[in-house]
Amino acid sequence: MIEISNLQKSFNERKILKNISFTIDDGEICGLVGRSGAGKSTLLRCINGLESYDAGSLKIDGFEVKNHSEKEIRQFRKNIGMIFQSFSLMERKTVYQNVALPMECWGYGKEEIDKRVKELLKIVDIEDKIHEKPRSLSGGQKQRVAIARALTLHPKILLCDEATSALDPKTTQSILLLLKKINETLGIAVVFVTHQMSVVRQICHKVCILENGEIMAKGAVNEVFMDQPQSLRNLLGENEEVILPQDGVTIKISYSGENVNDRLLSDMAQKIGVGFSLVWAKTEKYRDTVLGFVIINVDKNHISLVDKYLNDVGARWEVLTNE
Amino acid sequence: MIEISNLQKSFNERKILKNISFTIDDGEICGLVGRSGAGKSTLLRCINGLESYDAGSLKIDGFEVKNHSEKEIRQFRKNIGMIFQSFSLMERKTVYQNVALPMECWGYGKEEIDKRVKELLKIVDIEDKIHEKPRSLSGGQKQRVAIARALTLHPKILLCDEATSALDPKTTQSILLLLKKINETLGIAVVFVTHQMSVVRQICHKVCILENGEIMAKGAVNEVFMDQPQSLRNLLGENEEVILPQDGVTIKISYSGENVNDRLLSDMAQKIGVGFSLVWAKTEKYRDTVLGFVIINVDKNHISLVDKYLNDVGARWEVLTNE
Amino acid sequence: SSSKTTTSEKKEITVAVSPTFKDMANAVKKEFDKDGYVLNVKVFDDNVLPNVALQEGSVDINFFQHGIYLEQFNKNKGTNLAAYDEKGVIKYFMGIYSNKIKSLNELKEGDKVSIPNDPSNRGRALKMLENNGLIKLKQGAEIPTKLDIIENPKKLDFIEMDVLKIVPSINDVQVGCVNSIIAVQGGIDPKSALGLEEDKESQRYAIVVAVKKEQGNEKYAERFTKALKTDGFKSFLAEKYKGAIIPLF
Amino acid sequence: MSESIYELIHTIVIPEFSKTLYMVSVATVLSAIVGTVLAIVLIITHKEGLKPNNVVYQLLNTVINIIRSFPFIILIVAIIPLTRAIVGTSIGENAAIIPLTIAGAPFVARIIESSLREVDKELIEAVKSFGASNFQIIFKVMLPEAVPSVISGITLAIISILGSTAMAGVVGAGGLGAVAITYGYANFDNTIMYGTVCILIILVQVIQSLGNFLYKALK
Amino acid sequence: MSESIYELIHTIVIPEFSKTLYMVSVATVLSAIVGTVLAIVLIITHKEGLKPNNVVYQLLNTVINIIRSFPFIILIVAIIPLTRAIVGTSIGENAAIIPLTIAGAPFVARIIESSLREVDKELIEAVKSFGASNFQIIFKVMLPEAVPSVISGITLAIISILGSTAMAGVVGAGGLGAVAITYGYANFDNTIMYGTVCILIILVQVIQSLGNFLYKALK
Ligand SMILES: Nc1ncnc2c1ncn2[C@@H]1O[C@H](COP(=O)(O)OP(=O)(O)OP(=O)(O)O)[C@@H](O)[C@H]1O
Ligand SMILES: Nc1ncnc2c1ncn2[C@@H]1O[C@H](COP(=O)(O)OP(=O)(O)OP(=O)(O)O)[C@@H](O)[C@H]1O
Ligand SMILES: [Mg+2]
Ligand SMILES: [Mg+2]
Repeated sequence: MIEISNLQKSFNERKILKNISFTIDDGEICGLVGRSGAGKSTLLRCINGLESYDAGSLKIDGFEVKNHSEKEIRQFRKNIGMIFQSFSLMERKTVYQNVALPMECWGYGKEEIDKRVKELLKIVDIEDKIHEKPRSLSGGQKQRVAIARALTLHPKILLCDEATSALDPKTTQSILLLLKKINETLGIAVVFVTHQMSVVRQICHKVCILENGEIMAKGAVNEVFMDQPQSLRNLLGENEEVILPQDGVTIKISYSGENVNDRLLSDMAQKIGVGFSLVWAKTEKYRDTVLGFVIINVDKNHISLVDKYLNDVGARWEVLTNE
Repeated sequence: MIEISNLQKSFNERKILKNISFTIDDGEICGLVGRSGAGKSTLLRCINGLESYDAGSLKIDGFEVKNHSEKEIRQFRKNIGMIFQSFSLMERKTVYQNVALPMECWGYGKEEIDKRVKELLKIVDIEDKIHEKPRSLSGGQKQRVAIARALTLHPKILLCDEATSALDPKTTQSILLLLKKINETLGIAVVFVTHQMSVVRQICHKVCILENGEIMAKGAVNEVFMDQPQSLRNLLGENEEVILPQDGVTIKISYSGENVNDRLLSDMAQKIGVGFSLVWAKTEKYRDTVLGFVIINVDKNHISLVDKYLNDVGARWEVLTNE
Repeated sequence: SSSKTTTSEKKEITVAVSPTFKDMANAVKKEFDKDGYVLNVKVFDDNVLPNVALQEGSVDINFFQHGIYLEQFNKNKGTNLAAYDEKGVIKYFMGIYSNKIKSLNELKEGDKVSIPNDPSNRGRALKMLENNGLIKLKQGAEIPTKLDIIENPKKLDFIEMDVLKIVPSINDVQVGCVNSIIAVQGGIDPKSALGLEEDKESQRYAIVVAVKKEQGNEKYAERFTKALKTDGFKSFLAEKYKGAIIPLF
Repeated sequence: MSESIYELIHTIVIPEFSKTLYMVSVATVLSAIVGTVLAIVLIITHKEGLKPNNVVYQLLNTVINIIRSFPFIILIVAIIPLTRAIVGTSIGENAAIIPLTIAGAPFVARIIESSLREVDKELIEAVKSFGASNFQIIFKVMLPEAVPSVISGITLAIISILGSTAMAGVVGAGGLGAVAITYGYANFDNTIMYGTVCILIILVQVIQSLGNFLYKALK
Repeated sequence: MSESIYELIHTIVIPEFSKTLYMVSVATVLSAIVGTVLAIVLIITHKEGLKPNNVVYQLLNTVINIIRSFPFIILIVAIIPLTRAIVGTSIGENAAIIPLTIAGAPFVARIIESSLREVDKELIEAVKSFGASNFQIIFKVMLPEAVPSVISGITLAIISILGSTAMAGVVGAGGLGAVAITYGYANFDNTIMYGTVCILIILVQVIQSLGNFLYKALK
């Protein structure tokens, strides 16, 4: 469990983290998103004590990171895996040696290391480069090595700093599935910094949005994405601006997992006899639910009928207007 | 114009690029996608002559990259901007100096440099870090500096190697808009290596899919995405596996820009009286069109009616089955 | 301080010396520096370059070598240097010293003997060892080296080293061969030698003032020699070198 | 000779100290210039360099090694004709600067070569990608990036040159090191010997601190 | 002296060559060990190091500078008591190894220190992040990453030590450099002087090639 309260951190008098407070339980995957320079990497580095903090408290399983001896910190770091934004591999060692390093440092036996390293390299699908040096790896291959390295010691907490940014969708997919599996079977906590919202939706239980060093929103992923707080909109921008038709009335109907299979649309056409055209639609799968919306266009004179119908069936809907 | 034909390249006897052939016209933005290690970065490096090639031809505006004097190559590179996957900034220079470097190398005047650098730093929104060194920048900030540096010399061709991978959605958005604007107003050609399909959809005219050093698919973006060739599916994986309902028949109807506003669904409900439930829906905006699909579920005994109706209106559809 | 082509008369004279002789040169400076003359003492930490400097005209005279070395140098380097006064002005002697034994008879087989590694001191040391019956040298070696030893009955182990290092490392050998100047400067009483060089040998190695031939510098050499050959200098030697240096005037 | 410490300081230490400073600074500047040029040529012509040329590389490499093989005193003697051609004499401070430079330059060259070799390959490629010339790559990128390690290398070189000036005493160049040897060591005078060494220690400490300060400022 | 080249080679060159090899190799190994330890302590205790300790750092820094300030010949004399305490005598090859090591170690220390300082900070953090101890960070990460520049630094050091043996030879340790000086230079015998220098050149070339080879193999 990671408990952060009122954490503060400055670089050269400039406050980078301001009053950060949140908690991540064991077995939870928490997405940490925010604009470039918001302080995500810095926060992550505070969590495993690579960066000190000026004020506030940061406890891992009740262990206050700041005030401990070096030896305790080492032991504590053993349980925290971190995947760095810049990979940080040893240039002069092979892929195998890079991944083996943490286990060597903790004095595991040769055979045990060999087994674990090969297993991990297989999982991240980079077995064929096992004896290459980082210099001759592609960006994504380096990132996979870094991922493997972070997992060697079976960490209880995993800190991922844009761990899939250099990976293609399919590889990303398999890494996420891997993390999800580890999370579910071993109950490890994961903090996942990322700019890919699809990643957040797919594996995170909850999400924190960081803006200029402050947490502006936090909560269960589907709730935050449904609520679309200002901070989220600031982050996403007007991602896919829908061009609304000039004529008629445009209506956005949201649905979530429970009612997605309802015959809402066909019922509307059949029961109240209102025709509609589909303007836009989107369904998104979350870790364990499905959310989505459709945007339809109906004739102006049908609007009151539609209004009554949608309210009667209890749908979540709104009328969209240009600007 | 970039003309590549039968390009081949090996590292230590291993073929990395095999028979690559494609053309990018002036004013075109070409997405280059493929799995990690497919050879995208290598291809990009061949284009501006950082990497030699073993066989085949690579011409930029009729200029065969391979056989030219160093001086010609320099002149030629002046017109090619490149954004590197690993940023590659000078550690000992400030942001300003890093961005100014290309212009200094080409002997521009101090004032001209100052104007251009400040303009670019403003565009990539990193003015406040102008006198910082890379060491104290976040990942995304470094990437933005690299983007600014690649644009200083007003290149005619821009090679981007995962140029937005470390950026949040909104910043990505603004960078893409910038590139689009440059592309449209100055007619520069862009080769954009990326793993973010949304980026490809948003700014690319065409796309090449690289698989193990071979081009497996190429063409206009919307066509490739509609056709979903095997190589694209290999790349995307089963991104969002739809859980199909057990009962009834599940049908996927694709639509494109032209027919998205048609009242296909409500007509179906009203004219042939078939009710349906919505399983999944997705609309995606491309550079200049909108594509999408809906997946609906109808009762088994209605299938022949639906079949006839959809064929009559000329819809693009298919029946989905589990597995 | 170039001596070539002087129109007005030159009054500033440079003498090249090695470290051993610099104090002596400085001691006569007062005597030399009269009538507007000035003596510059240039110290060379070496025995070759003072002659090179004299030959190339960078100095006017030098004062550090004996006639035999000068001859040898001329022969090997093709220089045309000459002693101003071939008899020399001072001499000193080579001796065998020890902190461990009282007599040369105590020398045992395989004992270590340190000898200087510069040619003239080495040659003198070897000749002295021959003279004291410890070794036998090849006939006719003007300046002998270790290679000229033909008999070494006690199988003495000769260690060549910088003449200056012989005194500090005297405890690491059975006996050391060193000249009286170095010995006295290093704190060894020159008269405590267990064996000495023949006096006529010492005489052969008298120190001379050297000039380059036919440059008209003899007058400076003469002036310098005159400054040396004074009673004041004699008492300076007696006080400072405690009998290690014997004036030849 | 140690009768009057005051006189000693006045007549020996101060002038010899300034001679040392003079020799070390001129020789350092010259060595740094020559050494840097050599290092750059080595880096450029190296097999993986900007303009590979094995003949030039091997030649230079060998010449540098040959010079570095000479015991310093023999180097001094061996290059007397050169020294005389340049400064007109083979003795004195100015004459000492020539062998000091010739011995120092290859040292500096090796140090800068090894610093330049460590500059990130990818960075060099990035700079190539916008058409920088080899000259610019060296002077605007590699050297500035390597500056801290170049500085600590040059600090090392200055101290080595200072060490060599002690030997420059053989050409009558004087200087503190020579005083320590000729007045101290050769005269068995410990006061002078350790006294001058103390001054050298202070000098080295100053050079090192300056080097560290620059290193920090530029890192 | 040059009457019989054969005899000369047999009685002087070969034994002196092996003396040189012996002195250089032992002194190099010792300097490398001592120098590496010193460098590590410097790096660890440095203000931005793994375990900052300004007292230790400054102390060590000063001691290194003091040693580096001694003209080599004076160093030899100054540490005679130490040399005698360690090897029982102040003359001969074994005795020369002590000053050679004492002069070589600070040189190696500075070179390794500067190589270690260049190791990527982010990499060190990554290694810290999985709980490596300071010892492991140094030996498993910093040193291996810095190995190529350490090797070219040690090559530099070996050649410097070889240069110093020439001087050590003058004070009684023998070796090729001493032969070049005492039998060649001081005896006006150019054959011996340049002959032995040629052997030294070959030796340096071999050392350098070995260094380059290792550098390439490990880069
Ligand atoms: N060592 C440092 N010295 C000074 N400022 C720093 C330092 N490290 C980071 N910063 C500043 O702190 C802020 C937060 O940096 P951080 O790396 O945490 O951002 P981030 O949220 O990870 O951004 P990105 O998504 O771009 O990686 C940035 O403005 C950055 O410039
Ligand atoms: N210098 C090199 N030596 C040997 N092999 C190399 C070298 N550079 C790249 N490769 C190999 O070539 C292949 C293609 O590399 P490249 O960097 O082009 O991939 P990529 O498509 O850019 O991948 P990513 O998306 O992960 O960046 C990889 O398998 C890589 O290991
Ligand atoms: Mg970051
Ligand atoms: Mg790549």
